[in-house]
Amino acid sequence: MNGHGRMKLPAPNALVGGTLIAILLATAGTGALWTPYDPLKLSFREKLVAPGALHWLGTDEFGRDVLSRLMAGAATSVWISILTVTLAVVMGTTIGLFSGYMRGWTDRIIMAFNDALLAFPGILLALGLLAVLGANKYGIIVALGIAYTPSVARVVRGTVLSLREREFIAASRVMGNGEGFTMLRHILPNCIAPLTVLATSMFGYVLLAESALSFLGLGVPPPAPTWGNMLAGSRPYIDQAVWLGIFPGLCISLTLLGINLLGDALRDKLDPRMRGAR
Amino acid sequence: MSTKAFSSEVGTGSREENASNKATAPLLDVADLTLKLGASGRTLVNAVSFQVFPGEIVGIVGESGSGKTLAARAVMGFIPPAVRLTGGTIRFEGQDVMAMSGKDLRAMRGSRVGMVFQEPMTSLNPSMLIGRQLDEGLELHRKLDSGQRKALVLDMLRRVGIRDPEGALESYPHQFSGGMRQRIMLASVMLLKPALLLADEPTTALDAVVQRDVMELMVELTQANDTAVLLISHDLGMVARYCSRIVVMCQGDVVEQGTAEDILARPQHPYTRKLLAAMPQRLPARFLPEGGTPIVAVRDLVVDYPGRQGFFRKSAPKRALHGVSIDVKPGEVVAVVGGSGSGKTTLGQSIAGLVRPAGGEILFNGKPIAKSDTAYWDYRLNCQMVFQDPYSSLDPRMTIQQLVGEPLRLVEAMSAAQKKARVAEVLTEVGLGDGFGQRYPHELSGGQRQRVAIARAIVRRPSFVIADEPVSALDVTVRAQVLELFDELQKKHGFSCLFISHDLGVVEQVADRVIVMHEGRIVEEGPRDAIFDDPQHDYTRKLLSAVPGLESTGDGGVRLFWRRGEGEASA
Amino acid sequence: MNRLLVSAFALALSAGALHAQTLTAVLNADIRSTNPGVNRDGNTDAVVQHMVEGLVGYAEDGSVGPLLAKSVDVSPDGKTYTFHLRKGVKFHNGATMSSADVLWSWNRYMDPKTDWRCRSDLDGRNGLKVVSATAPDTGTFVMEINEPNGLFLDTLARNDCGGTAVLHKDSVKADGSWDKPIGTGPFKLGEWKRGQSIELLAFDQYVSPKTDKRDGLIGLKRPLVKEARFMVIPDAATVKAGLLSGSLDLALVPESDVPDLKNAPNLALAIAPNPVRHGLIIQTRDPVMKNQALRQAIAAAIDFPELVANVSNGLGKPNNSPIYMTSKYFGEAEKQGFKYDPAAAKALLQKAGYKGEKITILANKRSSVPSFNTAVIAQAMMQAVGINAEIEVLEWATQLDRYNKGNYQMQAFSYSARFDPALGFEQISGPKDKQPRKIWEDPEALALIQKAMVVTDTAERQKIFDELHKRFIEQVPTIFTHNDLDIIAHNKRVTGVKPWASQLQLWEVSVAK
Amino acid sequence: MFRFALTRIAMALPTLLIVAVSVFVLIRLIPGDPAQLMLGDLATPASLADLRTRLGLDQSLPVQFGIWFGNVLHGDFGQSISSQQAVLPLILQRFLVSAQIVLVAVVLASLFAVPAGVIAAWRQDSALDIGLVGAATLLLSIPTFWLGLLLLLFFGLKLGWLPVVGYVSIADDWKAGLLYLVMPIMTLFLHEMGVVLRMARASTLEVLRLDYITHARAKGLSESAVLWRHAFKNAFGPTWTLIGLVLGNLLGGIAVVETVFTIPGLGRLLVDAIFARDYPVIQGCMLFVAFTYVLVNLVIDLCYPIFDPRVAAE
Repeated sequence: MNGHGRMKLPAPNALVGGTLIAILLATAGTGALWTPYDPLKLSFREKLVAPGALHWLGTDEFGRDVLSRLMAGAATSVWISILTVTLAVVMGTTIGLFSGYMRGWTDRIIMAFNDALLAFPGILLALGLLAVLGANKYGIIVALGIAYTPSVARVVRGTVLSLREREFIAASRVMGNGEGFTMLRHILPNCIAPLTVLATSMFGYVLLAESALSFLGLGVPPPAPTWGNMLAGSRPYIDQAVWLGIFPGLCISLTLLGINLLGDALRDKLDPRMRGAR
Repeated sequence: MSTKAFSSEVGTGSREENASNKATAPLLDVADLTLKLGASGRTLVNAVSFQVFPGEIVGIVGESGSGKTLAARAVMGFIPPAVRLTGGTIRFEGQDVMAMSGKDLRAMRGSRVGMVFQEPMTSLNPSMLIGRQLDEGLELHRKLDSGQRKALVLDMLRRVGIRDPEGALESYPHQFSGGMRQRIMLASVMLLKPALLLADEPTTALDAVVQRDVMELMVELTQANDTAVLLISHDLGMVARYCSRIVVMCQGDVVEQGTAEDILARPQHPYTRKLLAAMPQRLPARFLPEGGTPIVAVRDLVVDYPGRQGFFRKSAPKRALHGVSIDVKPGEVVAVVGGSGSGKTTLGQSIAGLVRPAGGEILFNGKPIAKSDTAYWDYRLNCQMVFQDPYSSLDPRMTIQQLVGEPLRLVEAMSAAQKKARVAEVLTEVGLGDGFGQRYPHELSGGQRQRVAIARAIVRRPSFVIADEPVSALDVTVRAQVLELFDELQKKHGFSCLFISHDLGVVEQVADRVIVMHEGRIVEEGPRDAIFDDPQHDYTRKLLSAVPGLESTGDGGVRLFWRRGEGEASA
Repeated sequence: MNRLLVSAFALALSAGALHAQTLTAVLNADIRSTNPGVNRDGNTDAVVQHMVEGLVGYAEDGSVGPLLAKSVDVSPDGKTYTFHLRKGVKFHNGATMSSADVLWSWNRYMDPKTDWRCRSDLDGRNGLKVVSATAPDTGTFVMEINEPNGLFLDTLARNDCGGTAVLHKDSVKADGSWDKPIGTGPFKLGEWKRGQSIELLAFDQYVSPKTDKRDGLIGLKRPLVKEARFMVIPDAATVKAGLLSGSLDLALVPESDVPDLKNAPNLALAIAPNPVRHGLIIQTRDPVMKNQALRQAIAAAIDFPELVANVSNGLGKPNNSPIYMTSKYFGEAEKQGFKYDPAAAKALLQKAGYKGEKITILANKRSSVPSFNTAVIAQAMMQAVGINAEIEVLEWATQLDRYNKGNYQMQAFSYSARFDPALGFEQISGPKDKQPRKIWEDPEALALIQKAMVVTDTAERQKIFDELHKRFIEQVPTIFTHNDLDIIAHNKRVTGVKPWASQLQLWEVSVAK
Repeated sequence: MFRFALTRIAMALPTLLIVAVSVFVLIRLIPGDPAQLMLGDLATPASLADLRTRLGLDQSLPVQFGIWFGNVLHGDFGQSISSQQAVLPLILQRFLVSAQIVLVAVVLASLFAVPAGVIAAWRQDSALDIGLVGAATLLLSIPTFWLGLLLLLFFGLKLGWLPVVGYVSIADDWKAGLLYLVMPIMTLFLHEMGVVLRMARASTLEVLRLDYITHARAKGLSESAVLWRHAFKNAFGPTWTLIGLVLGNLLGGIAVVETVFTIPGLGRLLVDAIFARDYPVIQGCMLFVAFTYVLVNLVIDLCYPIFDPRVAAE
């Protein structure tokens, strides 16, 4: 009833999710340093070779080794996701704190913009920003980071507004603490738990969004591989070279599964409202 | 409302009736009931035995974690999935509940055994019409056509005092107040005239005045239908008032059971004595010097809450305080009592500066605080507050040391070392000396947290402390300890205190002076003894009549008495 | 797999089963209008040419010849053009075409309200100006221009100008707004279902400009089917399935579909290069790229046969010249392109003083052009000789904007068709200060191009073009890789299919029962 | 009720206005314009200027916005630059295509996932629960476009049961039309099922802990009566909101799925319009999408009191 009986073993979702993410990080780490073949090396004699002894996961339309590209792509994808999430969290938290702190009309105006931004299709936003920032890895990071900022701002603002009703915030004011101090000392640290949960699931969304952007012809510029652009690039070869699409798709799905499971486990642990529900 | 006579001593009448019932077989016979938590094997209910005879009211008393709710719910066959039954039997009307088939259990539930819950906000289905919810049990258990059922339902709603029963059928639970919902709940259960009613803290969530009405109604209905009641409560006074027999539970064990009179007057087990001793009692009035400047004076305070902001228009603001004036003298404890919505909490919050008043002023040591920055900061540093909910008033991300030390941040006169020493000193004062400093609030019990909150309030050695229901969230015995600590500290440091509470017992114990509030106005104010012994205002009388008083008999037992009710002549 | 695709589609498309004597062709997008040279794109031009004709038109080799005119006389000063009209040419409504119709059409085009896209090329804003247009008699039409211009007729014939088609005045409504084309072409407009199909009906009274052979727009052009229909199908895979299932008769298909379609028993392929030129354009004003030796090094680093084979599925042939392979001016000189020589490339890099500066190639992923694949392969080849090449993939509109602003180092880019090589050169050349999109601003080359525009003599022009080509290969202002291919896949029951200038032509095409 | 609806729409107006203005500005900040795209490499400065004048792009931004917005207020969304079609009918026509897929997929997903989620919650921590939650988590982890490709590969190419590309409207030929809709619907259905199931389970778990469920059991009601009569309706509130959110988001465009299955839906229209810089279409689509979003959420909120009378609209 009150949690005393829970086993010390981590929950199964944390275990499976953790394992998947550990494998991802290990792959990304390895891929950044070493791959079986050069992931960028074209080989016109080995175009679209099916998986076999030489190329375990086959080669693509330029004769590049799919396994090597997957490994290198893991590193790029993970790096992009981490930076994007960090950017969105930092910007969203700042806006959310500010909006929740100011309240009143400032809050309403900021949130109206926030909602408008949320109603924007990501592609239009990404396109506009990519055009301004340049279609490179960092352009993608900033574009996606900005696209995800409103959701973070919303969560943070919501948390701030509900924290403001808590008695320890009143206590801080009774002590004579200024609003700014209360914000940074008491409210910000208490936003960390919901932010952690959000950031975890966002990591997955970013991975997805990057793939979807690639799919629509934007995204990280090839030839540098990411799982997203590998998957997107496989579409014309779906009937000739199935492996081109299967493996990156599998990698994305498994990573997302790992993230979702880990996110569930984190939520169970950090979000007190959901704690009872498990 | 009740047919029972009000006497200054209660319970004797019903007790004699029940004595005759002992000859018949028990309606409910719980023997050696043992429940354990599945995974860890921790014992939650340990070999508990008790009996309930037809028509009698039996109380189970205990603090949180005593296993009282678990044991009672097991009677209906409700055992949470994580809990295992490892021994004992529950016999209801001679049948072993644990051995019943699902079908038999369901036939018993509702029809033979009914249940009333604590929280009227969540015990009725919010999305189902009242009529449907009442009808459901009848439809299931009685072979009646819909017209007959409707007649029964309407009759019952009328009996529980619902003004427009026809309308109520087509209403949803949220359209009723907490007290009304609890009446509907009772109606729903009593419609089927069960042989046994399980009542789990049925009035704890209600206002004092409403509490008594609902209890009286319950007793009346069950008596009329010859329904036995198993009343589960932490409130010994309430249990003693209505029950013929009492079962005292502590941490899964039944430590003592017997007639209400015996338990109250001649408690055998130390825990029972501790429970009784923990009940708030009046101490002799203190002598406080007359006259002098009040440390805090409030003049004509008016507080409005803004109306709901619509898109096209703003609804009119709601006035929470209608020009309230109070004085708190140095060293004095002034209690503010009142029901919910009386404005007592708003008063505390506006004095603490958390709510901006629409009018009036606050003077600290005779100086208006709004006039100058120095006066404001003088007041700010000298006025502290203890909140009701120790779970919400401590920042969960800070250690106890950080929490208690935080108010000192703004004290410029102290060095870091001095501050550290002060924190340690205060922690020792509140009884959290060793090793608590590095812990986080969630590692502490409710009582310990409230001690932290008190330590935080007094670390700056303030001259004025506002305590907003500081003990209402605590268990009985813990409440007594915290009150005692508070009293001690108040005497030691001599700070003045505004003590806000709905609990007259607590107020009687701590207050020098009492202010009674009702609907945003002060209706009566005076020294404690005058208010409690000779209330002048009707509302004060009504408040007092709703809670039983307790008097220590001197030998470890207590005597129960009712205070004067509304309109009753003073003795 | 193909069989399965076919069966699936046979099911889906059989609903629209075809009537005999109906020819079903494919457009990848709907036409913009039926108004020649006003609201148009490539598809619009291709469809409209079935219905209308101008005084002059293109021959198969890109030269201009008479169409509604029987002959054209140019005065010795090169300023007066006299068009002698063919006799007995009928409009779709049965009226006989006369010089009055030509004059009416011309005046309509020059009216700003018409919004003819080529007006600015003929009213003096871009230099050339038609000073007067008259119809001295029913069979003669005379135009006078401000200065001699070798490309005047070419401008009149241009596809994007709608061939300056001669229209009957009933083509417009009473208020002057466009109604429908009443022209002299081999087909009449049937029903146009927007977004779905355009129906063309054979014009029984049609008379071909030449009766001996097909020759672009000015040869044999008989309508051999009663009814022809262009279906709008944007998705290449749908087109492929439709061809395989037999529900579509002919369509332009991408190179990547060739392997699958080649083996289909019911299909045949007709392949021919067209004037579209693919390549890597270079910003010669860029601090890095302005180094000619570096540009030469890049050209030497690229193995063109390998690159072209890879981007065209083995169908294309390299052509480094700005002059397209099927042009009558594509001679021996033009066959001399860049030489693949990695060692020379490295030496040239040394000479250029190249120190690993980053060179960014812009590319887009449109499926209709080999931009992305060209960039990827070129990048790998450039890297192989030590050039620090990077790719930036842009969406087409952005890349085009960068092109128009001249803001890039290299782009994998394709130039649309220009039949006359002078225009082909003019397309890429000019002063960047005035038009930042221009590539080549060698003053001597510009003078040569100017000359080629005025000169009308074929041999003299050939010499100019040879010289231009040589300079181009020497200076490497851009690296052309190959010409685009028109690949028409058609059902074997259809005969007379001839790929030309990326346009499907349905005249002289017949369907066996 | 009516007043509430009006108020809600009025409250959404500022957001819609911000969307309108920012789309208008943003698409004009993106490099490239429709005139350039229509002329391609043929563009001379003169012809570009001509075309821009004809398209009204030579005016200042505020003037352009004023003209456009004024027309919109009169119900005229303008004409597509590339296809010359009136924007509003074009949007509506494409919207219907997307909406039929989205609605069917979401309704189907809800019909399966909500009961499954309720049952999973009821049997919390059982093998059934773990299995259902695991499957749901897996489904929602698979990117829709990859799922679409897999379905395409399997049902379209390997088995040959379903058409691989293209689209036939059901209005033209309902048998063929249905075949084209199967895979896109299935793709969305599988993905949304994962999302909805998890939500339904979580909200049912919350409800099952409440006293009125015990009260219902204490009346002697059977488990199925407790679950469906008492728990289900109350637990459905949050799920209903989620379904609304999903609908709102999906109706705004399933560009990716539409790309995979070459379906001429609203998402594809918007993406193509962006690539073609077809300003009136982009602006129209965005306003339409934002308005749909507001409207769907309004309908969801208006229906909410059915599941929770406590939030009845004033």
